[in-house]
Amino acid sequence: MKVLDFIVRSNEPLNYQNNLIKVTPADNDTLPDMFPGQFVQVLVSNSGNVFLRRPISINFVDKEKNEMWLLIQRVGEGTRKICETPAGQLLNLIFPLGNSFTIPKKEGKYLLVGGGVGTAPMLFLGKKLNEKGYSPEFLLGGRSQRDILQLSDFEALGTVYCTTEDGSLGEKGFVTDHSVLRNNVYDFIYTCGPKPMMVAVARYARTNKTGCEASLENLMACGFGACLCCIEKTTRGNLCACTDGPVFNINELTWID
Amino acid sequence: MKVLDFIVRSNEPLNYQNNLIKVTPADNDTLPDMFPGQFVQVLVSNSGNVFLRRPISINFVDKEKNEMWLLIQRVGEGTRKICETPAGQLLNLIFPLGNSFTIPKKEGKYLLVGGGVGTAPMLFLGKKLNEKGYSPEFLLGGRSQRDILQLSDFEALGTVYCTTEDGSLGEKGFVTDHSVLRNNVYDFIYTCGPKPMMVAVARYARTNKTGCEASLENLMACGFGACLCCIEKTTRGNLCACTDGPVFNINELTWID
Amino acid sequence: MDRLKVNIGELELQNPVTTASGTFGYGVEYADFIDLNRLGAIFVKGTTLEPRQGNDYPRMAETPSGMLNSVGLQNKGVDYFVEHIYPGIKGYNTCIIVNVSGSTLDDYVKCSERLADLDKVPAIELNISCPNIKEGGMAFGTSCQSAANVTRAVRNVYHKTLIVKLSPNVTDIADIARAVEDEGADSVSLVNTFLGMAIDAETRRPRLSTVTGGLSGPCIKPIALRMVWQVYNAVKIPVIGMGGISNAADAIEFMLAGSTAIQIGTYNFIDPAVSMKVIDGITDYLDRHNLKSVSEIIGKLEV
Amino acid sequence: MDRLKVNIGELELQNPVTTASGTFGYGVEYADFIDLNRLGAIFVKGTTLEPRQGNDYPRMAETPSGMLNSVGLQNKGVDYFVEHIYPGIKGYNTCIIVNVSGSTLDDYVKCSERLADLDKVPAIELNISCPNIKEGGMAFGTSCQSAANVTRAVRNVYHKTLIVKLSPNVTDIADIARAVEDEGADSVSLVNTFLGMAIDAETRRPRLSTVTGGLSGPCIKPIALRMVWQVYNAVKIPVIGMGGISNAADAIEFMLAGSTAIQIGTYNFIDPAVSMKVIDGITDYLDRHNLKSVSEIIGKLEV
Ligand SMILES: Cc1cc2nc3c(=O)[nH]c(=O)nc-3n(C[C@H](O)[C@H](O)[C@H](O)COP(=O)(O)OP(=O)(O)OC[C@H]3O[C@@H](n4cnc5c(N)ncnc54)[C@H](O)[C@@H]3O)c2cc1C
Ligand SMILES: Cc1cc2nc3c(=O)[nH]c(=O)nc-3n(C[C@H](O)[C@H](O)[C@H](O)COP(=O)(O)OP(=O)(O)OC[C@H]3O[C@@H](n4cnc5c(N)ncnc54)[C@H](O)[C@@H]3O)c2cc1C
Ligand SMILES: Cc1cc2nc3c(=O)[nH]c(=O)nc-3n(C[C@H](O)[C@H](O)[C@H](O)COP(=O)(O)O)c2cc1C
Ligand SMILES: Cc1cc2nc3c(=O)[nH]c(=O)nc-3n(C[C@H](O)[C@H](O)[C@H](O)COP(=O)(O)O)c2cc1C
Ligand code: FES
Ligand code: FES
Repeated sequence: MKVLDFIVRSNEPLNYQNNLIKVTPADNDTLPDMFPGQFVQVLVSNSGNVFLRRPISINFVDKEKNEMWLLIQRVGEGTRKICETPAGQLLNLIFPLGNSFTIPKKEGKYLLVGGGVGTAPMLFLGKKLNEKGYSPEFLLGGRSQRDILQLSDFEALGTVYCTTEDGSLGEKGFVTDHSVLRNNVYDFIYTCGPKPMMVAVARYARTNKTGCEASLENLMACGFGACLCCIEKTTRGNLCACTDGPVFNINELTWID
Repeated sequence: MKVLDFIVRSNEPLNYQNNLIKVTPADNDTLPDMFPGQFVQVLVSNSGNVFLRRPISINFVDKEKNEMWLLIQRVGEGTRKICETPAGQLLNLIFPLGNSFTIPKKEGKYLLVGGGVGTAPMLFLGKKLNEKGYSPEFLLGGRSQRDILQLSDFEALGTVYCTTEDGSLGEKGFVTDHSVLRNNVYDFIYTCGPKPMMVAVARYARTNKTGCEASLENLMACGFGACLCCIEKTTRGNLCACTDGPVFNINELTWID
Repeated sequence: MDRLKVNIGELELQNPVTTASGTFGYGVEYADFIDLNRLGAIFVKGTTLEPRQGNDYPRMAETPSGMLNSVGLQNKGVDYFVEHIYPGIKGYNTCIIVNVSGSTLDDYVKCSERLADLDKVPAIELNISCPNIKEGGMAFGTSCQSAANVTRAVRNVYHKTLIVKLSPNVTDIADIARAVEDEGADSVSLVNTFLGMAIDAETRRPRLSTVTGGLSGPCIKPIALRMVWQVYNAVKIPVIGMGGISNAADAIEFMLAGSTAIQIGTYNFIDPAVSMKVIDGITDYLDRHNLKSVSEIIGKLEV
Repeated sequence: MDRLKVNIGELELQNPVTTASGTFGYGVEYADFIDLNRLGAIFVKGTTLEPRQGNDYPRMAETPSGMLNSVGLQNKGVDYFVEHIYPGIKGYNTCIIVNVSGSTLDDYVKCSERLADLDKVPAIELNISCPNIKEGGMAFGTSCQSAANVTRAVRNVYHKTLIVKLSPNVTDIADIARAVEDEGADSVSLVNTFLGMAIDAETRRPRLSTVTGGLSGPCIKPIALRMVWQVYNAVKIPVIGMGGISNAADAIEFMLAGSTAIQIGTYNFIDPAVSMKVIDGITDYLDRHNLKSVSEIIGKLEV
């Protein structure tokens, strides 16, 4: 873990509410090893209303360019102000934080399910699985076509299935309605997105006796285990979503039922 | 008085610590009549540490271009953040605020004395006197040559005398050391700048029985007479520097002695 | 617009949005910025029996998300108010409520009596919580006994709507609220400023001439909101809530916590038109949530 | 570096910069960010006699320039601390001070006794001011009587340096400070969090599972500073000041107001290295002002 200034290399709006920000260490330090599921804590220094840092997943790490990608959805003042940071300016980050998704030891049928901006860590995870020589499949959901982000990046890593609530892309409905879930048996499922979606995915996994990890977005103050604000009630007691998580095996979670 | 968004048309650093910002109403409204000595209250929306607005003098009004000029010295977080506002972005201002310098009814020998960023309102005042057909003289002081701001603008309006503490421009010393004060008798003196400078100027004026107005920079919360925080102890009791001032006749002020 | 109406004692306010004493002058200071007649009420400047010069400069220090002030009730006294200010403002089409301050019990009583005669002042707010004067002021608001005493004394001579403004600088504000309710106050308003302090590390001197001053602004909102909730659960009279309100969401939070009306103070300095935005925002909230009137939010926190 | 040394009871701290309980875990959480051995002391997490699960999620709400928490003293109990945590941290080259919390007087006494045996814990901080637990906690800190009782009871069994941490949720904090001084406390630390509340206007629900929580961060600084000043003027024992410190200037303000040492809490979350910057900033201040040691700033406010 480190606190470090990053330079914003580029900051592109992907649609009406999401930006992709690519950053590199301001001091040209080489990025350390980072793992899918880990996140950063972003300092929001250009707002009078934001006090705490904002947790944002590591969307992708481009080793060659020494760049880290952050995919951000503007939901409030904090994310809006982060998205207002122009190329050339600094972002102060604490990173890398949290545990990470379990990378399986051998090839298998792996499904990565992301909803909305919850697809963010899935790109990095897909890349890692792909690098291992596996063929991950992606199931991405959104309200409408424009809410499905980084589609071509995902397609470069494996088969992609989509659902949209209005049917404008892929199958109409929620991710858990997609036919791919009925027609396949997976060895492991990874998921990140809105709570109701993760609950549905987790239930599907449990019903099908499929192993499953979910990445949680609990409210955080510190992000590195010091405040005990982000706790998740688990079968092992109250755990910190920022250090024991954000990735949890669904068998430990109490909110599935 | 109005609360209005302005667009920053240009924002140029004049030296290591001063910026000249030219703004125009975002809604293209025509600027109302404004008078030298009046000021605006600038909202600082891009800082986590600044809560109150910051009072800044009207440096100049360019009627043709419908532009108002603000000359700002970066002394703390508020002025620094204002100076970081790039062209094209908005600044929210309450304006015009305060009373103004008295414009004499007839031609005479008028001296406008400014120190540091206290020269800001003097440019606008000089312009008004010049428009009246008078020939104002300016006495500008700074630590060094680079601290004398907008020199050519002043020179376009009348004779300019300078003092610098290091002698790099004009006479060496403080404004009140300048020979022009020994060799002339003025009909009226206007002054704005650091308190010690204004005290010295006011004493000179009083000794020479010259009328004199000073523009004060008391700490302000509202800027429009609602909070009673900015009071100045005067011969007429506690007056608000923001509405009864910022310009006061030195005969009313108690801090000269 | 009936859906915004609220009642405080015998008063009917056209809406719950009012402006806090000492931050809104006599209203006229804001006439350029807003339509004063749209306000639920205006709580005018703290008024004392005798004229007061207030404290020395500096009277203000900026703090994180707030400010300290030590104005010290500068005002020209109640006689001046009655003779010179009241005539100019009595035509407003909103309630003018005078904030009555004092150093002695007698001050409060005499000042209130003088205001009782004014037709267009349907209520007074008894300020027993000003931290910025040497004698009286906050001292009256920090014990149940003295708060009760001054309320009783004023209640005896003042028969219109009596609002008592509470100090947050106490261990149990609900206790004080009950004490003034028992003496016949028609409403309590809270909170006044928190006693605070600021120092200039470089000069080693206090930033205020009075060393300590009153803290206000968004920084105090969480504490103020908690106190409103505690007082709402302790008394039957309507509560007027304030402390750091800067937008409609803040106002609605105070109403959910039990405020029948709210006051906006310091934020008027940042945005002189904030009160109008809050009124519009409350209407918008009622629309979005399909609520008929503000009575469906007041005290309706779901715990 | 001797110019930074300060004394609290029998303790000598290498510098006045320490970290606040509940915001700094057991120190290890910050080992990646800073050299823990440079700190004046580490006040570790609130420790209770029995293990505590703490309160339900959500336990946190952001507020203007601050935050509310209702962690509720989640910890594994004093036995676990002694057996499993202490061995791992006793090697630090800084003072480890344990924050002792409880629901009953007996809890405090037993917990303190257990800690008395630990060589490398030269002091405890008695937390009689936690607003986030149902029983005990803050209640002990809001009356002179109960504050005195718990101090006396612990003083009887604990003979090393005893620091009592005061609650700011009181009318007169100086009174409480005097009461615990009279019972033999070696030092008082202040302030703990302010009882506050946050509401989500859209859902109409409290943002914390516990409805109310403790407010901390820069927003409380002006009030905390005032309290430190009042307590410094009321007692003879050293005062440890805190509340919203986020940089060296803040720390110096607290020292000018009378703090012998300071604690940094919430701001560690924003900048995990802030404590190091504060140490460096104090040295720099001494240099710029030609001061020999921090004793030339402590309580040296020029009023
Ligand atoms: C481990 C982790 C990884 C995350 N990764 C990403 C990411 O890659 N991209 C992304 O856009 N967002 C991500 N988030 C969510 C992001 O942190 C929140 O959207 C952000 O903190 C909201 O801040 P704000 O100031 O914009 O909104 P606020 O004004 O604070 O809140 C707006 C709304 O967002 C909700 N919210 C606030 N904080 C959080 C939070 N921590 N988690 C969930 N909801 C919150 C609020 O309850 C409110 O409804 C992640 C969160 C966590 C915990
Ligand atoms: C009527 C009026 C007109 C002004 N015109 C101009 C102008 O045209 N250009 C310009 O650059 N500045 C002007 N000032 C001063 C300017 O308002 C302050 O420099 C500014 O408010 C400081 O804010 P800050 O956040 O940068 O500094 P802070 O961090 O708030 O303070 C930095 C230093 O500046 C001092 N300071 C803070 N506020 C004021 C204030 N209101 N007046 C004087 N000193 C202050 C502080 O005591 C401190 O020493 C004017 C002030 C007034 C009252
Ligand atoms: C500059 C200033 C002057 C004030 N004067 C008074 C006053 O005269 N009487 C009073 O009861 N309250 C006074 N107050 C307190 C406010 O009415 C209000 O209770 C407090 O500021 C909290 O609300 P806010 O956070 O919205 O400002 C004053 C506040 C400020 C900032
Ligand atoms: C998340 C959190 C947990 C805390 N836990 C404790 C605790 O266990 N014991 C205690 O005495 N104080 C606790 N506190 C209070 C702090 O130690 C400190 O008194 C307070 O936060 C004010 O300082 P600050 O503004 O620098 O944070 C906690 C504060 C926070 C924010
Ligand atoms: S966010 Fe602080 S412990 Fe997890
Ligand atoms: S700054 Fe508010 S009255 Fe002058």
